[in-house]
Amino acid sequence: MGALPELSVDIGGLKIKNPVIAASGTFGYGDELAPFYDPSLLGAIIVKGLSLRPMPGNPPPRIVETPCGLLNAIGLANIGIEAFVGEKLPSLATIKAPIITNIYGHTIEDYAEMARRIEGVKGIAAVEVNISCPNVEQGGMAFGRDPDSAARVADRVVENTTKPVIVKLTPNVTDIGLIAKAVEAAGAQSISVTNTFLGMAVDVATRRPKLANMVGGLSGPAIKPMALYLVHEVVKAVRIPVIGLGGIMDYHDALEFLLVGARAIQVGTANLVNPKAAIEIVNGLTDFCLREKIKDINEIIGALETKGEDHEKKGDRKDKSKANF
Amino acid sequence: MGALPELSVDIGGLKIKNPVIAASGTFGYGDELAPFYDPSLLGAIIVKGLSLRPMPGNPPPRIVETPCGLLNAIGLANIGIEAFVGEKLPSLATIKAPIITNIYGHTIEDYAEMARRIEGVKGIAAVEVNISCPNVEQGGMAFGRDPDSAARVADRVVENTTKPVIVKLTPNVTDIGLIAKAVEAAGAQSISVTNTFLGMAVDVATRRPKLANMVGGLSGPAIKPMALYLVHEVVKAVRIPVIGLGGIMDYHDALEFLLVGARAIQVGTANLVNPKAAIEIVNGLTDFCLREKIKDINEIIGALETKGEDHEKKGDRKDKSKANF
Amino acid sequence: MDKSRYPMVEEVVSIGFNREIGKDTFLMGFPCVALTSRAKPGQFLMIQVDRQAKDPLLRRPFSIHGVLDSNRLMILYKVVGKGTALLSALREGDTISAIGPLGNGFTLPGPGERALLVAGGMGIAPLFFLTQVLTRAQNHSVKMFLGFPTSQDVVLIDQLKGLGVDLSLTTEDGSLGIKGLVTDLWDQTLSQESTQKPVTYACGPASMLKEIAQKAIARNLRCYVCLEGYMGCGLGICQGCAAKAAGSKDKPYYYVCQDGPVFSAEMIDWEVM
Amino acid sequence: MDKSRYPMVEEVVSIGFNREIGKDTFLMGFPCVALTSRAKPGQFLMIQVDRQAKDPLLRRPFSIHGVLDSNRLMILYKVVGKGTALLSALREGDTISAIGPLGNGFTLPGPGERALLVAGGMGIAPLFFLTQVLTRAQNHSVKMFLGFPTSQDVVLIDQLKGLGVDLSLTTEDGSLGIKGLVTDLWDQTLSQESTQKPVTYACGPASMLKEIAQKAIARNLRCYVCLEGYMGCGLGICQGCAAKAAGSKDKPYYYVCQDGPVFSAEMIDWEVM
Ligand SMILES: Cc1cc2nc3c(=O)[nH]c(=O)nc-3n(C[C@H](O)[C@H](O)[C@H](O)COP(=O)(O)OP(=O)(O)OC[C@H]3O[C@@H](n4cnc5c(N)ncnc54)[C@H](O)[C@@H]3O)c2cc1C
Ligand SMILES: Cc1cc2nc3c(=O)[nH]c(=O)nc-3n(C[C@H](O)[C@H](O)[C@H](O)COP(=O)(O)OP(=O)(O)OC[C@H]3O[C@@H](n4cnc5c(N)ncnc54)[C@H](O)[C@@H]3O)c2cc1C
Ligand SMILES: Cc1cc2nc3c(=O)[nH]c(=O)nc-3n(C[C@H](O)[C@H](O)[C@H](O)COP(=O)(O)O)c2cc1C
Ligand SMILES: Cc1cc2nc3c(=O)[nH]c(=O)nc-3n(C[C@H](O)[C@H](O)[C@H](O)COP(=O)(O)O)c2cc1C
Ligand code: FES
Ligand code: FES
Repeated sequence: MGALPELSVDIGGLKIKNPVIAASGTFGYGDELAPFYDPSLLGAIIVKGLSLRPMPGNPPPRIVETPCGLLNAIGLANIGIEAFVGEKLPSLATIKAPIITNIYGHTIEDYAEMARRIEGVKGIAAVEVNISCPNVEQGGMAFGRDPDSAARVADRVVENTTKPVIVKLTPNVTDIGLIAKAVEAAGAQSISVTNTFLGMAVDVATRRPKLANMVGGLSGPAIKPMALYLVHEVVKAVRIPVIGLGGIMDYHDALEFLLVGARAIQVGTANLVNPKAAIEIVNGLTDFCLREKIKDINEIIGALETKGEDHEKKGDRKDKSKANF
Repeated sequence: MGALPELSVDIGGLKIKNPVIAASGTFGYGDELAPFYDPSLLGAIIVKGLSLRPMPGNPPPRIVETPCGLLNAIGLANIGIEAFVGEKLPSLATIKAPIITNIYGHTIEDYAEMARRIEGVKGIAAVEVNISCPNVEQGGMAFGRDPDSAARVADRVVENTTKPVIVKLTPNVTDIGLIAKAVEAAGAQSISVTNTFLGMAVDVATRRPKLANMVGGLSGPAIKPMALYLVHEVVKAVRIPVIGLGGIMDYHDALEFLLVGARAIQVGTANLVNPKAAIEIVNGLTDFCLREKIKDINEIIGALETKGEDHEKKGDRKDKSKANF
Repeated sequence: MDKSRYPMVEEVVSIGFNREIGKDTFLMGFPCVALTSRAKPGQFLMIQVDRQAKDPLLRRPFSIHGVLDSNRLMILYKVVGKGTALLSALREGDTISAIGPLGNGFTLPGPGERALLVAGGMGIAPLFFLTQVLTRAQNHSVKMFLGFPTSQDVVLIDQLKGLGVDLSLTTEDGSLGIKGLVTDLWDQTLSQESTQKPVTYACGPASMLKEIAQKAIARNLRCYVCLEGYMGCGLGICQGCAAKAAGSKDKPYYYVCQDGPVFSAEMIDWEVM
Repeated sequence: MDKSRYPMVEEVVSIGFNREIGKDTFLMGFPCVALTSRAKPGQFLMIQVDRQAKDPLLRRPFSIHGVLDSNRLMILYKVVGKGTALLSALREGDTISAIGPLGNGFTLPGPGERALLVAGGMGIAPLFFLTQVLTRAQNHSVKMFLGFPTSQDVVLIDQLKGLGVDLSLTTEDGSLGIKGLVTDLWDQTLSQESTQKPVTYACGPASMLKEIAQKAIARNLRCYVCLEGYMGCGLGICQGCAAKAAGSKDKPYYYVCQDGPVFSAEMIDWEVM
């Protein structure tokens, strides 16, 4: 057998030993899946979204299954940053993978304050900023759906921490490239794409929304083609590393995201269905590299072949009037 | 057995005998599925998207299956409005369901010209305007992704025809309510929601996009929760009738859209999988009304129960800072 | 985290039998020492029919229904949707993936204590296992109330009688056993047995649990309910399975998969159930 | 539309047999008079395993492989992905939904004309049916070239011999029959048989069809190819199955499901295949 392939990647100031990261909200506070495998083996772990104060979350039902998808309206329930740092973090010290906190707020100042609270804390390797939350100061539209407010959040977080800042985008926008550029300009070290898609489901028998919150966020295999497209768009738009996610269930899905240019990937919903999903992806990528004689996973990143895919189209390329689909 | 329920609905100047419409691009030029059932039994039929000149469409592969979804980049291949009116339309005369043409263009003037060409044509009951196409005069972003250009298209079509105008929105926007309002103000008689979601897929073995066109539009059950959410948003935003579509496979799915307020529904991808899908939905709705003793399908439309769904949440409603999910 | 509290495993098991024993009601058994040796009444499994399939996407939760010969486990389930329909089509030798045992399980009654078991419909699934354990221990007085909609739905009477449990059967339409609701029968028994302080174990539809819990609280009786909840993971990582906690505690919601599925009646805010 | 050109039906059929006859290669047979009575060689079916399932979403196209006793139809398929894997798991008595017969089918050779059939791998599926028809008609001279990657993949030799067809077998690794490519053998035969003007019928991988078509065109020989294409519907409504037409005609693309799947070699733009 040959030497093990190099799997480490750099996601903007944070070097991780492999490109597989547990996604926020689908991996608990970090060690819940320890009975199944050692979480130290992952590239990094992003814990569930934290806010300044504890949040109760939404009433049930909070989740409903849809075709190949999961619609959730958890309501970002969490114990608050203080309890996390005081009670949970110490018990995560034995985990050898970097712990990344995912933070959210309802005002720009909430985000800045969260960044300050985290700044001094040992054991937190980076900050992922969830900007899919309603901006209460400006009518309740999510921060991440407007380039200006997205940039302002990014700016204030970057200003208040020396830790690497990952901004996590929402897909529910007209032009994700614009948002990505704004966030990059504001100083984010990397961008993760994508959070969940807005959706709802109706119970015909009761004539009620299936989620108590009515609207939820769609994740899982159903969204994979859309997430992949958005990652591709963001990779084209910015120079900072992009972390891809959305519907990744196995190493094969992960490779699709790496090929379009994601520097690393996150595993979300898959953890719920298959508690070993993330580690199986690490192993799958290792085997794939061995099989394909790829020495370094970075050879794969952005290696999508788009040129010469068909001869007859070359001429069309210039013609903007070509209908897309 | 009781009397048959009233299924007819009014979709903005066009009364149709039941709310089930065949969606553009998934029902050919109107009679291809005639070997399976009499298309006259449908509420209406929307033929494949037509342009001023014949369009060859994209090179293959044009379609690829994704989890519970279909990604297509047909490229709006069509024989052009002239050949349609001259060659296809006469043979559709025996169909007793209203024939609706779906039109698209690459400049605002294309749309206006299409409307003029259709205006005098007998046998065309209404016009559905596809605004998911690139606007070549303004950088190639789809008309439907900007309220102004969407409104201008709608305005010019309405100006040039006396037939009812349905504007079909794209879901790939930040705030679909804004686009819907703009289109309503421009004089559209109704709105259909939604066209396909942007997506892509990668063949890991060849490292190429699975579609020759790289990017395609996602349809089918995977998108249903998102389509339902968008329909709900548009119903809240406008007063004109809304026609819902996206992933409807059976009468149960259709009822979800009617409950959130769609006046009628369209069946797209389902026709490809089950050629009898649309007629089975008509029959399913009939049986449902009989079973539930609903005399008129309009009783269902918008009948979603959202009040009192849970006691504890009432207080929260005012609190905009509540995280959604 | 105290890993020993969650000695859960994921196992691909080969089905021993999968029989329809009542209308749309199936009993499935499979050998799995790892699961069987750890299982306690009230705990559950998260089951997936096809590890590759993406639709249905989520695992489905099923109570552990009982053990056979210390290495085989049973589940009892009703076909209500696509996941259970897929399960019901499986034959001997087909495989499923099961994660478990999950959840806390029932707190057993103290020695000599009287236990009233109230099962509505598929609520019998975990209570059968509890009955197995209690009757084997032989130092409790156990009475079971079993309710079904109609005679067609009734299952497991012989097996329960075989365990030697004192059994009262009700059907809503009176087509078998006593006509009426199982909750009424339980209530009457409580009134008659006023000298004793029994502990109640209930599993069934939410409306039934609510009535029992509220009455037990009112009578100041110990009562454990086994709750359902729409579960995303069963593992405590998604926070999907929330149940509102009573009072304004630190913990506004319990998570059924981790804090339950068995709760002491007074822990839950029954107003919103 | 001329409905008589498309006398297609959708039928739920009950599987008679479903046997693995070669590596990952299955032969399935089912009775269906409506389909069998209409079927012509080169036509295909769109098959769905479970009418309720949403994943896989689309039907899968399979050539009609042959008829048995005038009321049973066969398909021959290779397991390459999830749709074919689901198909392979079906047992006698399970049902599938089939739409057909679809497409144009082969134009048969004229009386006395010599037919060369070239099958690469699963390309044998429609050509077996063509062989059935041609050998039954007894007024054609038929020679078949059959190529597989290795001996493990080889199927149907006995059945083809049973039809009395003149057969040449190649494997790429030489593990059975002649070592080499089926196209080379066909090419050599053409060179040797230079006095005759045979008509070629080819089905197999795109690269093989391209080589045969281009050589047949160069030699000015009649040649029919049976194309594949990623199909959304098989019914002519989605325009998914485009194949570039040769020349700059009215019709820039053919639709494999409607205009094909059988095309005369010169109709297709082989440059882009
Ligand atoms: C801890 C626990 C133990 C259970 N034990 C049993 C048991 O022993 N026997 C048994 O028959 N049933 C049991 N259930 C219920 C069982 O999980 C559901 O009936 C099953 O998940 C339905 O799956 P489906 O795909 O057939 O139905 P679906 O088509 O998914 O839905 C049908 C109905 O089932 C409900 N449902 C679907 N998924 C879930 C879920 N993940 N959690 C809860 N409800 C759901 C839906 O709300 C819907 O009303 C238990 C549930 C829980 C939470
Ligand atoms: C007219 C026609 C006749 C055919 N006849 C036969 C036959 O007789 N025997 C046989 O074994 N195969 C035949 N095929 C190919 C067969 O349809 C595919 O192998 C099958 O659809 C793969 O499905 P899957 O779900 O197992 O694979 P997937 O997991 O979907 O994909 C595996 C591979 O199959 C290709 N594929 C998937 N779906 C289609 C589709 N709808 N059309 C074409 N290619 C597809 C994919 O591009 C991929 O490379 C035929 C194809 C066509 C178009
Ligand atoms: C149950 C659940 C909870 C989630 N909670 C969070 C969260 O707290 N913060 C966040 O940024 N994203 C959250 N997400 C979004 C995921 O991290 C991820 O972006 C999304 O699910 C798409 O990836 P997937 O398809 O792999 O799940 C949550 C998703 C799910 C399903
Ligand atoms: C193969 C295919 C072709 C389509 N062609 C058109 C078109 O020409 N014009 C248009 O407005 N929409 C077109 N659509 C979009 C559908 O009409 C519909 O909006 C979309 O597929 C969502 O509905 P569904 O999930 O029911 O398919 C097409 C969709 C598919 C799958
Ligand atoms: S089901 Fe996921 S936390 Fe309970
Ligand atoms: S497969 Fe749909 S048109 Fe041919």
